[in-house]
Amino acid sequence: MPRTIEQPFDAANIPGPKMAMLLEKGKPVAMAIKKAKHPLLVVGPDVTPAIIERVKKFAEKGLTVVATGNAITKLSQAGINAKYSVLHELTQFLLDPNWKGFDGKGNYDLVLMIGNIYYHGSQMLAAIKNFAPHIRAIAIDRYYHPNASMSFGNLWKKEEEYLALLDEILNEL
Amino acid sequence: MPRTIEQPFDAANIPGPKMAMLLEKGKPVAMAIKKAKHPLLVVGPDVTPAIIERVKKFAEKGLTVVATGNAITKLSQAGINAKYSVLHELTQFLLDPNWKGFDGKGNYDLVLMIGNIYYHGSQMLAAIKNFAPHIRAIAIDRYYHPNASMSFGNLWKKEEEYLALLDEILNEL
Amino acid sequence: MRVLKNEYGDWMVLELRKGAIFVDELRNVSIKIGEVAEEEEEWAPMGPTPFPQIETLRNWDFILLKRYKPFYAPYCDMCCLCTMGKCDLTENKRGACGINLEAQTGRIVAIAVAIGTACHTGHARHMLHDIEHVTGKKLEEIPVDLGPEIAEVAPLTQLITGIKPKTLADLERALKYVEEQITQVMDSIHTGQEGSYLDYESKALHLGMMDALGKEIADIAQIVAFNLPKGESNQPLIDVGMGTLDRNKAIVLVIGHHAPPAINIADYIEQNKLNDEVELAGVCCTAHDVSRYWPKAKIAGSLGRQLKVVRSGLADVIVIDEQCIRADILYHAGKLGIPVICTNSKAMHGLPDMTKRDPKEVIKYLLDGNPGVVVLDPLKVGEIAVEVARARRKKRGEIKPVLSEEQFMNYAKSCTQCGNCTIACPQKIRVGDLMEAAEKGDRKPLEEKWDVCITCGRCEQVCPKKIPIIDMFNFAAWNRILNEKGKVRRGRGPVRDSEIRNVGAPIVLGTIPGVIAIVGCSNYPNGTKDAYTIMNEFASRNYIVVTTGCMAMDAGLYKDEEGKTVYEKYKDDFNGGCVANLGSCVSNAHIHGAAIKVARIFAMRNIRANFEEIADYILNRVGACGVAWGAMSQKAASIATGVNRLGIPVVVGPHGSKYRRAFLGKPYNDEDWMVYDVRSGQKVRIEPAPQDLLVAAETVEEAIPLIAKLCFRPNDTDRGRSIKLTHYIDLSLKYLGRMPDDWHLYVRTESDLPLAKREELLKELEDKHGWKIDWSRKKILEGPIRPYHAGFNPTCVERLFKEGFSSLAKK
Amino acid sequence: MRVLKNEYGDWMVLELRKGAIFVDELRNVSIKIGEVAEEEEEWAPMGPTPFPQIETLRNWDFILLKRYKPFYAPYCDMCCLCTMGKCDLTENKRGACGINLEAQTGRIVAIAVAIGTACHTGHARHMLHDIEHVTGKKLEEIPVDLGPEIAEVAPLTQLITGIKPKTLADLERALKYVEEQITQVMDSIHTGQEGSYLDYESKALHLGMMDALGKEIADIAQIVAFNLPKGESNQPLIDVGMGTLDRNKAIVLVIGHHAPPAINIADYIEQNKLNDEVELAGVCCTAHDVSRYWPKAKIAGSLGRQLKVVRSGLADVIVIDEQCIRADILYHAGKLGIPVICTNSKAMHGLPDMTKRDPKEVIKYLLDGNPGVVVLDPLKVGEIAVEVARARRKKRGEIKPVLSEEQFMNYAKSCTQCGNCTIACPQKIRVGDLMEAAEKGDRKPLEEKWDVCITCGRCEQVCPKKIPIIDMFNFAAWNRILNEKGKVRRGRGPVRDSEIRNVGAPIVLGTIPGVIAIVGCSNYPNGTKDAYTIMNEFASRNYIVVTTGCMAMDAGLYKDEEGKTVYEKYKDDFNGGCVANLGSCVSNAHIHGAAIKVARIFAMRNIRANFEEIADYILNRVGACGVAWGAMSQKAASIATGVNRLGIPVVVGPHGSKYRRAFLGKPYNDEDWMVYDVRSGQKVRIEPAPQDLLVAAETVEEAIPLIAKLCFRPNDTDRGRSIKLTHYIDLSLKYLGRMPDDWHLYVRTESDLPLAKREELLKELEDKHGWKIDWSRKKILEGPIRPYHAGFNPTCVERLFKEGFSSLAKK
Ligand code: SF4
Ligand code: SF4
Ligand code: SF4
Ligand code: SF4
Ligand code: SF4
Ligand code: SF4
Ligand code: SF4
Ligand code: SF4
Repeated sequence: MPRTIEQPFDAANIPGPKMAMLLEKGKPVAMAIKKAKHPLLVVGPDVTPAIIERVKKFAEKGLTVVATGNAITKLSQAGINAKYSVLHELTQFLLDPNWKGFDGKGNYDLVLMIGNIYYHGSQMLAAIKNFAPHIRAIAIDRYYHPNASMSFGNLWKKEEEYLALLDEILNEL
Repeated sequence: MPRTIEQPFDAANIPGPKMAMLLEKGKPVAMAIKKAKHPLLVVGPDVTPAIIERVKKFAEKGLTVVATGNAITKLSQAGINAKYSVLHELTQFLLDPNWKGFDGKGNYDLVLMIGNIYYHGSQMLAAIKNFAPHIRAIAIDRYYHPNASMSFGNLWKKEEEYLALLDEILNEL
Repeated sequence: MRVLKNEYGDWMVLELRKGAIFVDELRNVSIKIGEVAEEEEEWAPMGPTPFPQIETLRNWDFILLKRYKPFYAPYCDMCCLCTMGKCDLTENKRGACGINLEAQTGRIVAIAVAIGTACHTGHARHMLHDIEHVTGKKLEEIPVDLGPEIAEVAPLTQLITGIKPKTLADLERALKYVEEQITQVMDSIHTGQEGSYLDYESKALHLGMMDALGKEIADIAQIVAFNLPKGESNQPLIDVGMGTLDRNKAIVLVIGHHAPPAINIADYIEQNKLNDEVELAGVCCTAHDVSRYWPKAKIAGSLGRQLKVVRSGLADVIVIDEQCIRADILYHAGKLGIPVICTNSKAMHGLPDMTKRDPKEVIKYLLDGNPGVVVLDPLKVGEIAVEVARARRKKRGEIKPVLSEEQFMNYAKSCTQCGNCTIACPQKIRVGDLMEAAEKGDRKPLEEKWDVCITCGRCEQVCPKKIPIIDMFNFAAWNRILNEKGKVRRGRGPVRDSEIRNVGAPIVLGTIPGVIAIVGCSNYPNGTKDAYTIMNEFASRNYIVVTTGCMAMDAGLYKDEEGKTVYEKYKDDFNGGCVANLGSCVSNAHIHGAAIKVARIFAMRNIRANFEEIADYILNRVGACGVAWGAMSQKAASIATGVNRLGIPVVVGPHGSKYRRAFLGKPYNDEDWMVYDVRSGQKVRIEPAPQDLLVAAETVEEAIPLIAKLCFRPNDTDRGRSIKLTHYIDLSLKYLGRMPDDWHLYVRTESDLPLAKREELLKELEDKHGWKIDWSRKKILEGPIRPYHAGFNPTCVERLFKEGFSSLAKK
Repeated sequence: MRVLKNEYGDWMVLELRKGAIFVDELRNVSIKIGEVAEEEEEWAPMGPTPFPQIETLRNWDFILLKRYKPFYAPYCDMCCLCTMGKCDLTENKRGACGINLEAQTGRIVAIAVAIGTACHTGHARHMLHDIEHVTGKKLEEIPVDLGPEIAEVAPLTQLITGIKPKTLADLERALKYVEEQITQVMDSIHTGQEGSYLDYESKALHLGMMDALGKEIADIAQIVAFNLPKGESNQPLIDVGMGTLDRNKAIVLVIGHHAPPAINIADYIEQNKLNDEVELAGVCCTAHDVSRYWPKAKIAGSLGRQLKVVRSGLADVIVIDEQCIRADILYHAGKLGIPVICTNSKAMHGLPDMTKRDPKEVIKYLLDGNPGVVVLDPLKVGEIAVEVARARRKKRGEIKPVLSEEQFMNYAKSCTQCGNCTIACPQKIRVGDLMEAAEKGDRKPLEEKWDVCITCGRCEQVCPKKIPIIDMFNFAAWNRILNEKGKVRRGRGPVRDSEIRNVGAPIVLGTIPGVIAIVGCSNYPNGTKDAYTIMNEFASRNYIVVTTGCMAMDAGLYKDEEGKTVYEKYKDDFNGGCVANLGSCVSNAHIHGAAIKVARIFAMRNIRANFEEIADYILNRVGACGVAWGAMSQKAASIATGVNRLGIPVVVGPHGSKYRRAFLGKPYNDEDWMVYDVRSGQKVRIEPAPQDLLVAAETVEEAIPLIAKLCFRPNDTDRGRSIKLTHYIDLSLKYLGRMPDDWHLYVRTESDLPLAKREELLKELEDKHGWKIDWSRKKILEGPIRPYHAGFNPTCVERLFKEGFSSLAKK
């Protein structure tokens, strides 16, 4: 069957036969969040103030937010009550079905990623894709992330369009 | 930009960022043939009688046909006046801009491939893609060939549909 | 001998002349030797390149690479070797380290060859370790003696290092050198080394040569240590095929390449007189090698049969050593409850190492239902494996197909024809169609494809209906399995000097039309029978056929109309019209060895440390062609590359293009085909002989005439050439239904033409190719690439042209 | 000594007691030695594992791998290693050989580690060859003497092989063993070997250890042969930075890792008194190593600067040896007409080998405009390189940016902001934005990103406007280039025993909070300054900072407010609050060496052939952490893996996750953190110390507290722990603006708490973590993972727990 993909933000980031479904709308993400029993939003350091604003709203809608890298500083400053993790360590925990999560309620079933250093985040998504059948990972970043199960396209030069997608998700929640 | 591709006939035959444009019509192939200065049709052993029939028509329309593997036996039996080459050797010649071709008129600018052992043919297309900037290769096989510049999709279970595409090309010539 | 006390009193200086010093143990003594001069034996003066380094034979490589320009068909357009990547190299772009796709592809080829070379070399090293352990002897106590008919022992060792080994300790010196070279080339793989594909190819060729040396060391070591056959003909016939396994006995199945544990199993069976109770069968080269030691061992099958055998449930215990073992052996064996014993540190599968435990304890552990253990001492493997098998045999009933009739039909019905399996299948088998037929009651299609299937297992993993496809195959082919009973002649090891004396001249003159070496894995495009077809075709035409490894096994599964296998039909001499099984993959070294010995024994060339000259000799004179129709592994890559460096072409099957690199000549490029003629002192444009050094054919019908074509050599006499042309033309007509397009390129003079067809061919030369013929004398006046001179004396090497060849003729 | 004539008359038997035999040349003599018994020296009894094989230390690996479960982030979901592929391994499917994605990823890691190990080992081998050639001495004539303050020479060699080397010949024995092990592991990479990722990881760890040994051999060899510094402190300062190159002189640029050719250049300059006329500068480790020989040599820059230097046109000739050289060096040098001399067989770039020609001829050939040559004799390189540079210097004028102002602006204008460059850029630099700014007259953004750019060149190849982006960067940053003038302390080599005697106790007790080893390549996420930041932060906090390779260079480019580099600010002792540059990448071996010597000298453990015990010691007691912020190469992979096997964690930059494998612990899994306490005879659940063995941090702000955290060790005394906690908390507050979430895990008792904050922290333990506190005594009643006992004596190894440690204390 023909399928639609996007050029990864790293030209050669072609992992293999399974590449993320290209998301052109925010709604499917909102649906996934609503359906999820235990979703998690991972926020990395590559975020603009406008993105942080949206992250804040996600947190307000009840999503657990975890900041990685020095994103924690930015989120704290923005008054977001976020957990902190080293992304590499966090991903190792995510792969473990027996991990209890930040709230002791068990591992997550949906992981949203935004703002991680692109190539590093991509690797973490590869780990989840291949070794965490219990987790679905969606990239809601400004870049196409082939290793996610669904990903937005490359919108790094289209800030407005991108923020609108985030808002679309938020509106649906 | 979003782009449409197909699952390769070999699940893991994902060569990299450059994969064939998926052809869903015969017309672009006909156009390419008409535009070409020196086209060549390569026919491998994985051909049915119905396909050989079409090959014969291509030959009648003046295309140079070269058979590889034991396809030559089948084409001869069908009365097609084909050249014969070992595909591997032929491809080496095709990579050489100074090769004189079968007719002494120089190398080819368009190579159509049909019926080669899938994985072997795929490798030859990879060589052409990467090292023969002077050649455009189109797979008109029943399988999606990512290493071609354009390729039909996987129609191996849809013989009729596939033959119709070949006929579409022939009709346009 | 003089003994001197030096000024410090307690120090000694010794001056030695001739003799030997034996010292049992040295304590608090250091021996300081300024230089150990090579023993200047009578056999030959030292050649120009003992222990060549990466750069030493680069000149020769560049000669080959100019004519046989590496052809690259990348298998991936990216590089993922370092963290600056991934890099997109599509269309020969350069990556972040500056490498382009050509050089990168050469680099990947070099890695593959390094893995293959490391395999044979690592195997050789392991062999030497095990030999000391198993025999209780030191390497220097084990003479390299291959019997009275082999004076030229270890031709590769002689050719490459300049050592003519007397004991295994000499071979160990050569082995250390190989390990050093592997390390050097692996170093060059690092990010930021070579930028030219030519240099990566030269390094791959260097390691190919090392691979050959590693194989020679491994095989000679096992021959002399375990007293395997030393090149004798008339070897006994060994049973091959799944049907030959006696299902009433306890069956020990050995898989891999390193025979000492299997040898210990054979010893245990013999010593405990368990012949009637225990069957020893093998998959892959361990099977060859244990049968060279103990001809009662059976060959269950080649690599492509591995899961067929395992999943059939025939084995009571599985013993693996190293190489070509299913990485998921524990999964498949575990499904049937068969315990696995890992006997080699290269493949331990995460199992507990119980080497130091009492064998009784290990036996109990395995019988308790544990999936497997590691036992690294070959001397313990026999007892453990045999006793586990015996105990398990007692508990199990008759061996039947794993599936019941009902299960089979239900699975067949459950298939949705989704096609996932086909897309996953390397052989592109349309399993769905087979299921459909089976559902309708026709199991023939499944049975037929059983042999084409290489039991890779990929289909099973993507089947949404979880159909155990391999079990389905085995079920449908159960009768074929039970009746798969063939014969292989036991691997005889090296070629005897006496044989070379017989065939040296006809090979070089071309009157024996070629030496066909049929070797390698069983990743065939279309089943095992091609192995038989190729072998039979060439043996019946008076070619010398030698074979090893999986192809040697597979060919033995088929019989002619009279019910004879090729091994029963043809003698196993190294001679025209014979088929000699030399043994396992490491026995391939004897094929190189035979070619080298032609130069040594027939042409009296000095082979000592003289690689370039001898390879040049072989390229121009020895009409040999390797065939690896199912080449799959990195070892096959290193073997072919090593054979190529010695000037011998290789034909592989269509999967072989996935090696990414071929060596393909361009017959139309005059400057690629210039050689120096020592006779005339001229540079001469020769016919493209051989046209390629490494080429994949698409089908067996194409391969056979291609193999014949690659046996042409510039040095052929007219008589030899006419014989070779006869076969090339005949085989093209037979398999492709047509005259070859390029046969005329190989005609230098009318006497090159097959006598029976001379007139007809002259006509064609005149009509089709515009040659001028003097019909009164039936002579060619104009047309050939070059004229024929009986004394044509070609070399590709300027140095040899100027300085002459190194001959031992007068000594 | 007795000399016996045996029954055959002309044979001799010698019985030797104590002494040495010198023989200058042996001819027609064979020496047969039953067994050379190890000299039983006084220094130490032989430990349990001399010359360990693949399986020998597997038990230790499995201990590590249980706690630090390999984390796999595949870089590719396919395998393309053999012709049965490509195989789709997505979602941990198995390929046609049966391997799944986990094991395949382990296998790829093992390949990377093998390449890295081969690199250091191949380099060591080349070093020994060159040393014999250059010095004219035999290896056994060159003593391994590191001066009066280093009795424990070659700790890795001692630890692994059991040899305490006396001469380089002893090191060669160790080297042969490494080559053998590389071959064995490469063998195991072949299709159809391991099926378990655990065993591939164990093999990778084995080779990591071999890598360390290879490095030690290489560095000690060059130290003793070329008389490089032997661990002395107060090394002179070496110029670093492109601005330090004197553009009035002829500039010879050396690139790579193997210094002998560069040393010959230095010799030639000195011998011919050309100091005023010729500048010798280097990129990568050759620069370090030649400056260790000749401190006038300059360090032009690290790997990330390579194309910046080449494309700036500063060099009059480029001399490359091996490793980390641009594969397209000929392309870039050729653009500017700079000739390239290849001096090493591992990187010959397809150029003609003129090693045997007269240097004069080669000089002429290069001055004639040919792109380059191969000259493999280091003794010829000096003359050729220097004379070519001098001749070219005479012809060229002043060095200016390659682009003119006009060209620069035109190119900036031509940019279409297409984004191709960014998609190609490993650093994701938005080059289009920089061009836009430049077009508008603002070159600052380009200048700023100049440092973030690793000059990989990928952007240039995809730019549809063919903008020479590297030249654009260099143009905009030209002033920065001219002013890039830093200082690096010359690489001092090993750590002295006397230093270990000083710091052993504080390290093990924890009062020196850690040893931070800042090493490796310059593939940083955000420019070179992080190297400085990390180094300065830890040195200022009394950590011991040691450094090597590219990070050592890059850190030296920055200055504090007082204009001092870290090298000027801190002493170069191995002591708290110091920064010691040990040298090149191979000098990393001395970092292992220092950790081993802590066990030997402070704890009096027997280090001879006793790897497991010492690694266990280090893991539990030596608070060391490696930092490879720009880790890029396969060597970095093997280095980290070797460090890990010795029980030392490593933090890498975010690109490091592309190595595919990390070792990450799960602090919440009780069973992963059990150790044996020899004091109490109990198994104890410890705090996660260290939590990871290999981890990538996303930003430097995250890395710094993480490094501090990874210095915790179970054996810390309360005083030590309180100091470590202080820094961990401080650094988290400083760089992440918050208390770490897990600081309480490291609290065993109130005295572990930093005194200054004790009350506040007790409060937090009570409030946030629900611990019970006795506020009257300010004592913790309940909460910690385990209580603190001063005599806690941890080991992870059951054998050691049962059999005790191997101490030399009483001797
Ligand atoms: S080795 Fe070179 S081409 Fe391969 S990933 Fe690294 S930088 Fe890219
Ligand atoms: S097991 Fe056989 S049928 Fe299945 S994918 Fe492999 S080759 Fe094809
Ligand atoms: S994958 Fe399974 S269900 Fe699909 S066609 Fe193949 S056998 Fe049938
Ligand atoms: S080279 Fe192989 S492993 Fe690397 S990206 Fe390509 S297919 Fe994947
Ligand atoms: S090594 Fe195994 S997984 Fe890799 S291509 Fe070959 S069969 Fe497939
Ligand atoms: S050269 Fe610099 S800007 Fe260009 S792709 Fe490489 S890192 Fe990015
Ligand atoms: S690729 Fe070239 S044109 Fe495109 S944005 Fe980058 S610099 Fe500009
Ligand atoms: S630190 Fe890395 S980049 Fe630098 S020289 Fe060493 S290996 Fe090369």
